Amino acid sequence: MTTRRAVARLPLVAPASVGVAFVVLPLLALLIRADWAHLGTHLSSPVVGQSLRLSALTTSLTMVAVWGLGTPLAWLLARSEHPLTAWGRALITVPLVLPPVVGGVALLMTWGRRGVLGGWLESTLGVTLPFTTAAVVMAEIFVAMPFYVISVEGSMRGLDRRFDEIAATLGAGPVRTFRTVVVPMVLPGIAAGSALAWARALGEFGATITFAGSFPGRTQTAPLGVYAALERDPQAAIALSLVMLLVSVVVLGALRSRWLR
Amino acid sequence: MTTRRAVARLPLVAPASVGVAFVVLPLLALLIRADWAHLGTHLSSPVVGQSLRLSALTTSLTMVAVWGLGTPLAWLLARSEHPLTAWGRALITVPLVLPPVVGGVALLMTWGRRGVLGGWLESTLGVTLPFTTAAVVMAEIFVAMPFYVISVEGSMRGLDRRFDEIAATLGAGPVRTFRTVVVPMVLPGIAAGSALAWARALGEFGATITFAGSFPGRTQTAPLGVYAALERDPQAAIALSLVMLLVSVVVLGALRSRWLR
Amino acid sequence: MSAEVFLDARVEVVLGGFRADVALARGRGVTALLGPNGSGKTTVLKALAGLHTLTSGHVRVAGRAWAGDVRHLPPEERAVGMVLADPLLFPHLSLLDNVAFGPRSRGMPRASARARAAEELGRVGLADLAGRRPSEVSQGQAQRAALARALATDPELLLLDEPLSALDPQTRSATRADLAHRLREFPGATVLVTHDPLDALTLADQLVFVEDGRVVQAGTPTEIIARPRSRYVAGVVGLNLVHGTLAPGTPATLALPGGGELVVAEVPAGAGAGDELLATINPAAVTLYTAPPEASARNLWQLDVAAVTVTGQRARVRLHGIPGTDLVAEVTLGAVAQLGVSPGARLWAGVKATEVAVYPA
Amino acid sequence: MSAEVFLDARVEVVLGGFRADVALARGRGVTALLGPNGSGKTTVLKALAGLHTLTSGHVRVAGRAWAGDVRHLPPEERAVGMVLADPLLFPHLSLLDNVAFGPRSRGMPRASARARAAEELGRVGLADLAGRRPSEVSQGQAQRAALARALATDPELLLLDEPLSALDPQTRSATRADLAHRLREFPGATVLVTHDPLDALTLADQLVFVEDGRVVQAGTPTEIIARPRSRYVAGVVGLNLVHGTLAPGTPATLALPGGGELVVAEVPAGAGAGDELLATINPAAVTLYTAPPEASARNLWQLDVAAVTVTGQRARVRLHGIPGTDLVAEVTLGAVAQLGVSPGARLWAGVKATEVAVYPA
Amino acid sequence: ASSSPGTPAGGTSPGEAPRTVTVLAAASLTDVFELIAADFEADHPGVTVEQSFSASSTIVQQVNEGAPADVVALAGQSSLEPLEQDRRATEPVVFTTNTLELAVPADNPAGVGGLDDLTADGIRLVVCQPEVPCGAATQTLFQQLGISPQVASFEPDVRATLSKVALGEADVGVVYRTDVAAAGDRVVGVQIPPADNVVSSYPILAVSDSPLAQQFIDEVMSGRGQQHLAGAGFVAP
Ligand SMILES: Nc1ncnc2c1ncn2[C@@H]1O[C@H](COP(=O)(O)OP(=O)(O)OP(=O)(O)O)[C@@H](O)[C@H]1O
Ligand SMILES: Nc1ncnc2c1ncn2[C@@H]1O[C@H](COP(=O)(O)OP(=O)(O)OP(=O)(O)O)[C@@H](O)[C@H]1O
Ligand SMILES: [Mg+2]
Ligand SMILES: [Mg+2]
Repeated sequence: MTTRRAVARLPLVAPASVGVAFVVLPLLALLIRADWAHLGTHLSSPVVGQSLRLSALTTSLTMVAVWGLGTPLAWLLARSEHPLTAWGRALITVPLVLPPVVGGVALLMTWGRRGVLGGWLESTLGVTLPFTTAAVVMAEIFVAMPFYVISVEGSMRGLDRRFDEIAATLGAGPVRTFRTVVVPMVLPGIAAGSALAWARALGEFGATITFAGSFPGRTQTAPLGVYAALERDPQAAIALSLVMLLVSVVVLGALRSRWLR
Repeated sequence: MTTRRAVARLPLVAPASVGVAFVVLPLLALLIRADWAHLGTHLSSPVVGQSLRLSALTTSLTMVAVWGLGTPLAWLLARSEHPLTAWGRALITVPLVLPPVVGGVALLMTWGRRGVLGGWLESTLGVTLPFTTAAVVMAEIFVAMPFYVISVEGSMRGLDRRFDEIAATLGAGPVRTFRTVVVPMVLPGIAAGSALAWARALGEFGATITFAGSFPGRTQTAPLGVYAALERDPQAAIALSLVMLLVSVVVLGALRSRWLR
Repeated sequence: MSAEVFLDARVEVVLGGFRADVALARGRGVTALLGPNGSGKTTVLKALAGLHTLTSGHVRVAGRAWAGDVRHLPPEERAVGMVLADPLLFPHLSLLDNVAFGPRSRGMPRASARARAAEELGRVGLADLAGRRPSEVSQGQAQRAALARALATDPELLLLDEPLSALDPQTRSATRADLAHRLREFPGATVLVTHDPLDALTLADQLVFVEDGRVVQAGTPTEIIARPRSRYVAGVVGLNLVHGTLAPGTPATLALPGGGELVVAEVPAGAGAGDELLATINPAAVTLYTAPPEASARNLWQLDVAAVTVTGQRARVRLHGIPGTDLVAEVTLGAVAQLGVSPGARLWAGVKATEVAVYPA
Repeated sequence: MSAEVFLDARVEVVLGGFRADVALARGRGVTALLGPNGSGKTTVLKALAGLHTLTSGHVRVAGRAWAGDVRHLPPEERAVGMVLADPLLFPHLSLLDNVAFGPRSRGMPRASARARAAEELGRVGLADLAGRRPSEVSQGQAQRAALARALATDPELLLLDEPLSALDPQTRSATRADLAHRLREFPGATVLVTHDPLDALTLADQLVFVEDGRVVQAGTPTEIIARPRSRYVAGVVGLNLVHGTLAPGTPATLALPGGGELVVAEVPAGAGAGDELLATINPAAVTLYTAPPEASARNLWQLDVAAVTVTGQRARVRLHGIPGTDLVAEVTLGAVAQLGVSPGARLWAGVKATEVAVYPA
Repeated sequence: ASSSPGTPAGGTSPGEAPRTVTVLAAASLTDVFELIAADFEADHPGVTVEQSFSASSTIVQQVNEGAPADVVALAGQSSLEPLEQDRRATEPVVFTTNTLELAVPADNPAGVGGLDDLTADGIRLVVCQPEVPCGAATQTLFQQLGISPQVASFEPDVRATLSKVALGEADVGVVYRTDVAAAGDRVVGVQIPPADNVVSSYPILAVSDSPLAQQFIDEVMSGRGQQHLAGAGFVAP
């Protein structure tokens, strides 16, 4: 009977297996072709440590900003009944499509010294953003925040409105309600959105190299390091990628098992 | 009273506004700096039409593959109670983090002439994948499918199991149930996942350039066209990006209003 | 329960196509708000809480204006407590922190808020479960915690929206006792929305019936049981209600609007032919027969069974066929079997004239 | 309804810590399956449908083996139809296509499947609504469509899991009539899970009571009404049940396990002292007093009110205090007010010996 | 050439003596400029050279948008054109030149031996896209030779071109001589006769008024700098 059952499921299992294989085979190939013998050497190069540290730093700062800005934004989008909300939502989605390099150019046009805001920033505050670690973080926020907002807004829309109302009758204003009721209640959604956004920020390349350049230790994140190494020392690039994969599987796996259903 | 209310909401509205501004300002800067006077000239260049057509073709093929492979995969992941399922899910997430260029390298290592499978493909079937339009589609599938699977699996897990059971008692086997019950019932989730995946495929650059190269009309998609144009004629690149943005806002907007809540 | 007006409100709210306009002027104590589905009960409660903005009207509680022509205090600035059918405890907080949420939000330091919360939980008999998460307690316990939470802010106005309706019958009964006990100690005004006559009769000093956004009858439970003024109100207190015009001549007869008639034993003093009257018939006084009987019942109709419901060994049979009204009869389970009472069956129903109570419309 | 065995099953299923082991051997016709929450009714139904795999046992329907030692037909290969409390109509299909889903899945061409579906919809009175989406019909209509869908595949075994429980009382009654009507025409065997005694009494030929995964009593409705054998069964038919040992001497008295006693008027022929007996008391035969009365009731207890529920003008009062059992009394609403019946009150309850029916345990 | 993360770039703030010099250089200069920067830092105690290597066009875009840089070194004269006049603090000077070379995989499976093989059947040729300097030079080469070989892909930069060859996907690629040298044993170079070859000039200029900018340019032009360049395969102008 079991075999009959298996045959009946084949039209589902076959394409699903192809799908898995399609994604997993290249990862396996990376593993197979990795220069395991010299992995230690590759990873001990200062560039590797430096760029991984910088990636850890910038993606952490990015997540702080994404949480701080994106969570209230998602909440307002989720609860707004204004007809313009749909537009706001569409605008937030756009950076998903923009080629990252163009995103970097757009950031330069905004925050560069001659940019729409950058000139004013420099003349009044004396701050120049391009080529700084701050620029890396900005580029990562720009590409990662849409993933977060779209995903978190979805969970927030699922939150029963009556919880907000009850909190209000108990004396909690909008901010207190947001902080003590909404955020704790949608934590799983926030975790899922954070995973997507963090993954996107960690892999970010195009906007960063354009807006922030590739200065080792200051703006050369792991993907930029991978790119730089790819020419001279592809095995080091692959080793660095494997470390990124490992880190992200661990981080995502931990998140998933703790938060995601 | 309204002003008091507004003040009370400020700690939410302020960061949300910063968040929106952060994403929208660079888009505005692109619009402001665009060379509107010569937009027609920029867009009439054959490269623009060619690369947009190729992007339309490849992302369409990508979506067909993503639907065909990703939907059964999402369903099996959603209903599986096997302990390995969590691992499968984590593996599927990994390409989100891989720098796209490394993804391209991994694809070359798998499907390239010297790749794990590519060598065998070439010697037995005489098929070489790199530098072909097929390679573009494969690269896009590789980066886009995870978004689709993760998103659709979420909606499928929300589907009441009793619908499957009722369908079974009515005589529908697993495949028929999937086709006639599951897929129609999670269409909104499929639409949301498709939007994310399509956007990701449309913006895809790094894996494509690495795995498929850049040949006008064959593998030079819109983002590759943008990148090429950026070298010599940034205004043409921006014009092309604006067209991509417009197309995607229209496509996503149409999807959103039809399908997304 | 003092007699001075403590809650003085007239709330007019427009929601899409629906419009509620309800006035309440009450002292301290419990007011039950009853009405069919969609009649606007929840709307009124939300307006009192500040969750809907008034189109016109006012809300004054304990002499303080909460809402009026230019004023609309947001809910968090009103001394209000609210409990809905769902407990809606915050799932990420322990019962203690749920109850402490209100005091904390109103600025009490953490330690005092928790002490206060522990005290409130004790009052509803949940002292032992203070550390539990909402998912770890039963529904009845959760609802008691929700009540404690609403009361922990010392509200002046307590709003209860069908607080017992989501509980299963046994839990409901126990929770009703706790609620009654706790309400007796509560010094403010309570507005209790309910569908359950027992809640209304056992918990409230005053009943207000709304239909389609308007008050249709208000009074003490005793007044209402004796003289329901609408079909819905009669249904709540378990009686059949008939509206008719006193016909001339004897025996005293009510002409029913649909064309039938109802013979009654006595009419209110001073009623004359042509007066509009209301009449109630206890369902237990309706006798069912399979064939027209030779009996003393002065009123006899041939009717269709529309529906049957059973509680214990007793069935309530809804009958169709008197123009303009349905008649409910209460019979034993034995009779159901013996008479073949099932939807669609055709039966004779008799009511003695002496069993009809008549009063002015 | 032929007498030959049409459905022959013994299903043993283990789910986590729960184990059901239920045998059914029935001809065509309707079997009602009753039992408390969590007793395993749904588990048995799913096992019959093939949605749970048997740990041991077998399922044979119309002489065909559906499940046994080596065989486990998947649900889609069993001639089965299932209706749950939720209609679970496929929301993306019209009622017609919902009903045609089964025939289509079993290979019928589209046109014939739709013709068949239209016919089934007609039989449950929904011919007019065939083109509507499930969201556009009422719950009662949806449930009738679900029934039509289950029957459109000509199942040999129809499984109904509380098919009326999610409907509001009025709709339930109307839908029960449709169900009764449709079941009368259905040639196969039906297993109906229900909590509602009226469903069981009006729809089923045979009642099977399960508790904790085991059959505790089975028989025709008449047998069961007369002699319930467990507290749960007695509750379903609305009676108080007492388990006791016949004491020696007169008047005939049952010694109750908790230490009390119950005087009865007569005992079953042949019963002797020390025999285990069951006794039922109709709740309407229990009289309540605020003070011990000078009355003919041979049984008198002082008890606490645990819960009160009201239907129409009648209240059911659950009383605590006879060791080992609760007593339910049925009184009028007037009596509730007059006696001050509310949870926590202490009252006297009397039962005449002649009102106690006794039979062997 | 590094500093702690977060240090703002720029040596242009007036008043105090600049401590850093920010150099944006074409990717093909990566190895050489790191050596030159080390020399420069050794000679200027307390001064840090910040370097970012990317595509010449990206560099120009960054400088045009006001990114804080001091020195710019590009591959190919044509890369300079989009650099706005008011960004230029000094006139560009050509500090070195580069020539093209054919790169083939280490095992040279197609047996490429010279320019003639580029037009052979079944040869998979990758070149840089015409928009970038090495691509422009390649096009000039083909024009001079009067050939139009089948190209499999126009890569966005030398790096991508080279990696196609290194991974064996392409049989041959046209890249700079210096890139073949930098790639080590992963690829083998096939010389192009000097007569046929195309010479690309590398311009360098200051884009800020920092005194260190000119000093760094001087270092590049110095004998020591030119020696490093020559060591990597570059040819003095
Ligand atoms: N936000 C809204 N927009 C438009 N109409 C609404 C809204 N909320 C409620 N209504 C309508 O107002 C009417 C009154 O609703 P309300 O919830 O107050 O009734 P209710 O008396 O509480 O009924 P129930 O007994 O079912 O709880 C209904 O017709 C409802 O459809
Ligand atoms: N998948 C499962 N895994 C473990 N235990 C289960 C599972 N499904 C049901 N149970 C347990 O089996 C027992 C019987 O459940 P079942 O649903 O059959 O009861 P039921 O008689 O239908 O109850 P109800 O009247 O509430 O519908 C319950 O204790 C339940 O918790
Ligand atoms: Mg309501
Ligand atoms: Mg069940």
